Amino acid sequence: MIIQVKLFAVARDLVGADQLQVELSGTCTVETLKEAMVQLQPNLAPMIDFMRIAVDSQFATADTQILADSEIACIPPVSGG
Amino acid sequence: MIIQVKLFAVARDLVGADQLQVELSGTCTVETLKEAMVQLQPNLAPMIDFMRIAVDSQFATADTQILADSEIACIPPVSGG
Amino acid sequence: MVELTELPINVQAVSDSVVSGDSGAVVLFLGTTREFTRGRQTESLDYEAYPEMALKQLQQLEAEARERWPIDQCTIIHRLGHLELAEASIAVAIATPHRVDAFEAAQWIMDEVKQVVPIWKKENWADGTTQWVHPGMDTPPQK
Amino acid sequence: MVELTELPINVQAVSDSVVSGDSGAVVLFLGTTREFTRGRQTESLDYEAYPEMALKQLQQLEAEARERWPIDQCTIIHRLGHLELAEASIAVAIATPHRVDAFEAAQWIMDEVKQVVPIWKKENWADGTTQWVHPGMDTPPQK
Repeated sequence: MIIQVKLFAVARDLVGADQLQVELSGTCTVETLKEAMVQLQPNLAPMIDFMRIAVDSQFATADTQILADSEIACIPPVSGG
Repeated sequence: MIIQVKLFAVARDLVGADQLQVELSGTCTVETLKEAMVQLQPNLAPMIDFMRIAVDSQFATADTQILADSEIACIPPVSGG
Repeated sequence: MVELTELPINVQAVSDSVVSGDSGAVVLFLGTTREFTRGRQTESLDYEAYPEMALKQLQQLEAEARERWPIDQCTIIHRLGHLELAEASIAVAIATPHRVDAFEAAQWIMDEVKQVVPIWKKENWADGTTQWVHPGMDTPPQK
Repeated sequence: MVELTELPINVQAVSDSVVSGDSGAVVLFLGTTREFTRGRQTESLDYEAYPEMALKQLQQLEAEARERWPIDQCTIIHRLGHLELAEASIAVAIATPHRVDAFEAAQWIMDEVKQVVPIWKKENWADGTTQWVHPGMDTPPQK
């Protein structure tokens, strides 16, 4: 399946786009998604451990499953307020 | 000496005036002032222990001396804010 | 800055008086007139002060708060006279570089105001009686 | 009530949105743009959000705060886009019957906002560089 990962702030600047298209096969979790993102965009590597993944506007855990119609976003440490 | 004691809130209502004139002789403290006030106005008796006395706009203690030119006020429990 | 006023408290003006590029946080507290107190209905309030002393006490509170916390700006305004429901009796605004200090200082000032500032509230109850509020002391309602 | 806005935050309107005769206390917090952060000078800020999720997270925070404290009214507004010095990036206003609850709830909401709401700040430093702020993570300044 093909997933569009929304990118924000430093992640968007590093990738140079506000989405990253990732192709995944088989059962996919947040962990395998992060690995695929780093393979596509190696400059995300030093930061990927700090990024949280949101699935359908909720923070996901490492083993949250990602489905084809999930809305996925990469959330770097937040600094609002 | 003659002292004008400023009265506020329930104390003013009880006395029916915004000042109470008290005549004191000899060395006078907050404690002797309170006794003299109750003698003049017995209806202050049940409340006098709750009243603080301010001397020149500062809360006084029981043994604070009162001088002829001190500004004296009777301060019932406050409820501003 | 401390002030006693008979006029309604202007929240925007209070906020403007403390906001600047020096601070990162502003805490603004408003004490407002509540309609129900333990089931009794208030129609309005009257506040009275011993003004000279109240101003001195408020100035001392501001000075002590500035010693305890790194305060950029501090405004304390107490309203006097007749207040309708929902009107503010007090505004305390504190600007600090970091928010925890602004919250602590504003709470401390409010706690102190309720102990040491000679200002009194009279409840005008909906049943037509009035009553001075003197915490810890019994004051029967008056006609 | 929660809101994201590109417009300046109107403090009077925020206050009006929570004040009523039901409450006795209002705490209003403003996060404002500070000129100096550890000696470095800020010229302006830009805030960006993942808006759908940010609104959901803010709504969840309001709901959880209402479970924890007896809140009459709650308004949380976060500004997005370009902010000059001294402008407010966030306003949190809480009205409760008693002040301790309003202070606690406002502080808790601010602590949570800084952890779980997907909004990001970019510093536009006075030296011409810009830098996304990602607490705990190194992000070098960019030209």
